[in-house]
Amino acid sequence: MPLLSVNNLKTYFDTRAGIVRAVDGVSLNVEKEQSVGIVGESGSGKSVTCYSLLGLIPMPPGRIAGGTAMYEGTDLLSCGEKTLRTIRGKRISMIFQDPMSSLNPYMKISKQLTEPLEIHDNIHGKKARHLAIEMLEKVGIKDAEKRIDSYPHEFSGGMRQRVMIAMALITKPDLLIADEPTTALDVTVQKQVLDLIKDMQRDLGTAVIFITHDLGVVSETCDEVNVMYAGRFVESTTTKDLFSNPLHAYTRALEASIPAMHSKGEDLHTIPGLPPDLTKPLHGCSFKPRNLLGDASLCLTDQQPELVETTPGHWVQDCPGCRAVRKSE
Amino acid sequence: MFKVIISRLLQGLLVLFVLLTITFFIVRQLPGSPYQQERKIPEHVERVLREKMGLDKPIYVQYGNYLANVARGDLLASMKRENRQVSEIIGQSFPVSFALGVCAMAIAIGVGVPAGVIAAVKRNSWADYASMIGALVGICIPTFVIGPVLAIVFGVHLGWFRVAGWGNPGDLVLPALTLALPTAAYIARMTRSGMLEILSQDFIRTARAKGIPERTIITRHALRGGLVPVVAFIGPAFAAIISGSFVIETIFQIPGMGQHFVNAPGDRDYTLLQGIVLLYGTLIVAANLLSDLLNLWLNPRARTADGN
Amino acid sequence: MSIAPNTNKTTVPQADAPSESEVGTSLWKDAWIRLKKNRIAFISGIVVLVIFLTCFLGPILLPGPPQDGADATGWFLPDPNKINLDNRSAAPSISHLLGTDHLGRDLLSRVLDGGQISLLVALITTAVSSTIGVLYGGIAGYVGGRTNSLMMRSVDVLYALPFLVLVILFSLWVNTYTDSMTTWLANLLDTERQSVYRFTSLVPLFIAIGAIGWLNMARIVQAQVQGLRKQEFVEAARSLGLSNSRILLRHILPNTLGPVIVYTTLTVPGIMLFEAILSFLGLGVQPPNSSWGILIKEGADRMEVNAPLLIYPSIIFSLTLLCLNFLGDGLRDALDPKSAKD
Amino acid sequence: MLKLTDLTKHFHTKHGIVRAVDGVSLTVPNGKILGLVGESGCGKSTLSRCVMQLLPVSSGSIKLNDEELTILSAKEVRRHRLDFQMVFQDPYASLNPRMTIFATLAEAVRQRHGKISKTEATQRVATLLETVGIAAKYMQKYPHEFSGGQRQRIAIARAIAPEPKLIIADEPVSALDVSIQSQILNLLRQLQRDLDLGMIFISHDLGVVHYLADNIAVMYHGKLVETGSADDVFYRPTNDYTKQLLNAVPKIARHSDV
Repeated sequence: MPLLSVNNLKTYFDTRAGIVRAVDGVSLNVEKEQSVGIVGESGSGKSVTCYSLLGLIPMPPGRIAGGTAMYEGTDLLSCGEKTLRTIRGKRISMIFQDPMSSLNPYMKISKQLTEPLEIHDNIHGKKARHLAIEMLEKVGIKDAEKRIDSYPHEFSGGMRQRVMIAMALITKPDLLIADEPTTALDVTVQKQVLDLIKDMQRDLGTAVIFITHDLGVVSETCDEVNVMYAGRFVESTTTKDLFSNPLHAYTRALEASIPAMHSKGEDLHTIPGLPPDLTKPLHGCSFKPRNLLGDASLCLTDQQPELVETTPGHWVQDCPGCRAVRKSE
Repeated sequence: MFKVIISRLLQGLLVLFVLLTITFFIVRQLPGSPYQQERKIPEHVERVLREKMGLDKPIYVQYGNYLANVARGDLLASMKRENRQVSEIIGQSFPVSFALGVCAMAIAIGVGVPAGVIAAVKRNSWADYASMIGALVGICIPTFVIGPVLAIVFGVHLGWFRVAGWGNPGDLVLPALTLALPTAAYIARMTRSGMLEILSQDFIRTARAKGIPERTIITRHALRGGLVPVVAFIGPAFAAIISGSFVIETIFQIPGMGQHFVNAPGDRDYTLLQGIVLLYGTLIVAANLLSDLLNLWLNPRARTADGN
Repeated sequence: MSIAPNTNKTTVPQADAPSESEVGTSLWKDAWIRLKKNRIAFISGIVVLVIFLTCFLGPILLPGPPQDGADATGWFLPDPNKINLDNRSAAPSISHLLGTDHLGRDLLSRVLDGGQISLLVALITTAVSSTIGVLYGGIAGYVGGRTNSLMMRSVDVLYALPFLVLVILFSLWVNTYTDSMTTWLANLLDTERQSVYRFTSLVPLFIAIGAIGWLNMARIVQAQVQGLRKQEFVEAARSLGLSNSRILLRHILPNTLGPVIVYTTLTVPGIMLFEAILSFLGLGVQPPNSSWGILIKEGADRMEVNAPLLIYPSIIFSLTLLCLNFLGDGLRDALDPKSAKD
Repeated sequence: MLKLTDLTKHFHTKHGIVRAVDGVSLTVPNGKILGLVGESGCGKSTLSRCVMQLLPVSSGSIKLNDEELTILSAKEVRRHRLDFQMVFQDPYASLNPRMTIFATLAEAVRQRHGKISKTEATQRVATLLETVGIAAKYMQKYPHEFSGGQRQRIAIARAIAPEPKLIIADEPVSALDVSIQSQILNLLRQLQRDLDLGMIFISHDLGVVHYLADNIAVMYHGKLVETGSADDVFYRPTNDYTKQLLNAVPKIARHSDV
């Protein structure tokens, strides 16, 4: 049985311009100790998906329009704030993109670190502090005993993200949701943080959901990947498969537009146009107008393509136009 | 930290010096003198008086003498009220104004901060609208309207308090309430926008993701940051309340500083006026310092920014 | 021009159309659309305009009856200062829509007359202080460095002075020159002293409040300009070798205008309140001029005998202030760059 | 050709002297792209602003086609700035929100060509917009009506408007999504070729730099630690820091390139 099983999640936002279907029917399984990636461009709905699971969507304007998310027999989407609070930060933790703004600048690190212990595990005082210092050392902060009484602004960006990770993992959760954890960091620091998450995952047996726009990050960290476009998954498979055998035109286009995958002087592939306006209901394939690597003329226009399993474990949206491969001249 | 306090104190001294200088020269630019009022004093008497007060000397000498006296802590004698020291006059009336100000400030904070917090937390609810409309009304109706109205309703019609006078604690209620209202309104608005700003920050989302109950998030994570702008306002507001209380003192006939302040410029009572200005200046400097210290205490980033 | 036409085989990848229409919507237009949608702010704006027009145009469009108007009926506004001891504290009637005061003066005329002064003082002083503040803050922010810190430190020092005290002293001081100015102006315009005095007597107030009221504006503009100076589009303008004055006028000041407008709108009610307090204390507007502050004071003195004397001026005064605040809040929401961004 | 010799820029701060740029020597031949790599705070932005003459240098020389720029008078500096133009990182901050696209671009054109008639300006702006792939009919629109990628195109149009000899692109794609990134990179490469521009391309992403640049310079703590041809630096790094940077580039990039 999967650790977390999301089925047909729909999250809508009621805005002045109309209903924004930010997440529109997303299903996802996370096994114990597995790391799953969600890749997509900004506005594709990848963060909203994860925020919905933990009830972090501001409501209104947001609302869960449908679906279930089963975690150990509890539906996270309907269980209510009180139950959710016992799961958030205890069984499922989250780290965020910008470690500067995600830590409370008015509180000492020590207080922020021990807070989850106090709330969820009823551990207070010296014992909590001791555990916090231990955790800081684990995430590679030297002089943890001294530095624990610092404020967030006294740390560098990479160190702050380490503190965030320590805070998220201090209750030994089953699942860690990492929302673009390295986007705000320098490349060398990014590498260190990704390695740290991998190490911690191995040590603690935590499953991880990785949200990122960077296929490179996915290739380094995830077992399975879901490619998200316009609020839906267009392709889900193992990381290896995604790079060796990408089926959907969007996935192929993303890979083809990475500079490092081209030799010098060669034109990069570009995806024309912009993602669809999510306030307008979509009829048919959402990628049709931007599809250059498939055959746009074959894209569905009357119904939204469903995900189908082509080979065991490799799911792709069943749109003939997006699955077609344009012959290069 | 210590360094910050020292530098603020030095700056405060500079402010007081500038203030005293401006006042000293402006006051002496005003037409007339302490002795040329309704009742004409014989010329030779005036000359004697002037000599006694040192007004016959060149203005820069007067200025130097006055500064020297102030530095010794002597505010000299009133020019208008014979045989009364300025410090004595202030010493009698200032505690009254101060008590009124402290009460008003306590009410303003006690009403304004909770109202602002509730409005921010329950954004767009009826509680939000009610407190914000209340705040706007508080800002827009002048105290000299609210004062008399309160006096009529609670004093005349209900008979709960005396309409005017000073002596027992009950006399403090209506004036303090009147004085507090606009400040409470400002504080409520500031608290609301400060809290809204903080509640939209990423670290609040982090706190929610940690499973912290909403009430704890507000009290422990948001309030501190949300109050930073309010704290910056409280110092100057306190000074403004005290130096602005003479309107209320006039309405409720309270024997505070107000009467002297209103009369001294007309009387050309140079020393008294200077003394009052100096007192208000000191008050403002002290209040600003208090604000700074509170801010340092609340805001760790300010601490390191200034501290090293 | 030297940019070669695209003879290359590779075609430029085309960007998509931003939106259907070809004419752009400037941020100002955007803000205006948003302001119109904000019903409270929009109505407040209209109310302010109506009050303003009534105060200034009412007495012109509806002049009083020629002479001996005591018995005249119909729509007109009597002279606000015409004392009629036979008609003291009258109840509202056709000829005195809001009744009369203890000296038999028409209350409506007095409210409108007082409104002229109150609004005039508020507008002129706001204009004076805003101009000083924008210039001072703009220069400090743009020049930067030591000049900036020196200029802003002196603002800090001035800020710590007791505002009310200084305004009072200052206006007393300037007052001493009012007489000579009145005479000079009256000679120049060849009119009666009395009619000139109506305005010259306000000058001390304008200068006093205006001279000290610019501090906040200077701070706001300085912070804005300093922030903008580091923006990439200003660096781009510098890269083009534009002159400093052009960068300031074309690139920086237009971007500070939003906060300036908002703050100006919110300053007007503050100054009106201040003027009222001064007048209440007998230190502001001097008789025979009247202002809302003076009317309210007169009303407060007599409120147990003749409540309307307090109620009407208070209502219109508070309504004006309330609407100006609503308008300012609405402008803030409409012009806020955060919400304007995408 | 741009030649920097021993360029140094120090800042005096409360905590002492910060050597933001510390003895950097570089050449950028005409029509070539130099990739400048380093982490945030390594001094690459300061370096670019020194070259742009936006910051005065502490010591060293900047020569453009054998003309020494550091000794010019303020007036001459302003004229010479036109020879360098810059494309910035944040497409949301780099365009004046109160000016139409036409006003922004016409200003840039007029800086080079003096007072030209409105029709001529319109003509030139239209050509510029088409060069960067934006339909000329949108020139009366404001920046906030365009997407991030489109704004970056407009910013590029502004940069080429005064017909510069050298363009400094300071992380021009790091704020953009992958699919938009490739559009901008293609556009930059093509313009550089068509207009025979010199270019300094600043980025923290070695993968991108390697793809685009002819030569790569690696900067660390204000100093250049390695320079060389793009392939040399990318495949045969000698410096430890360069190796560390390379190691941090995600693997797909690395193995798929072989």
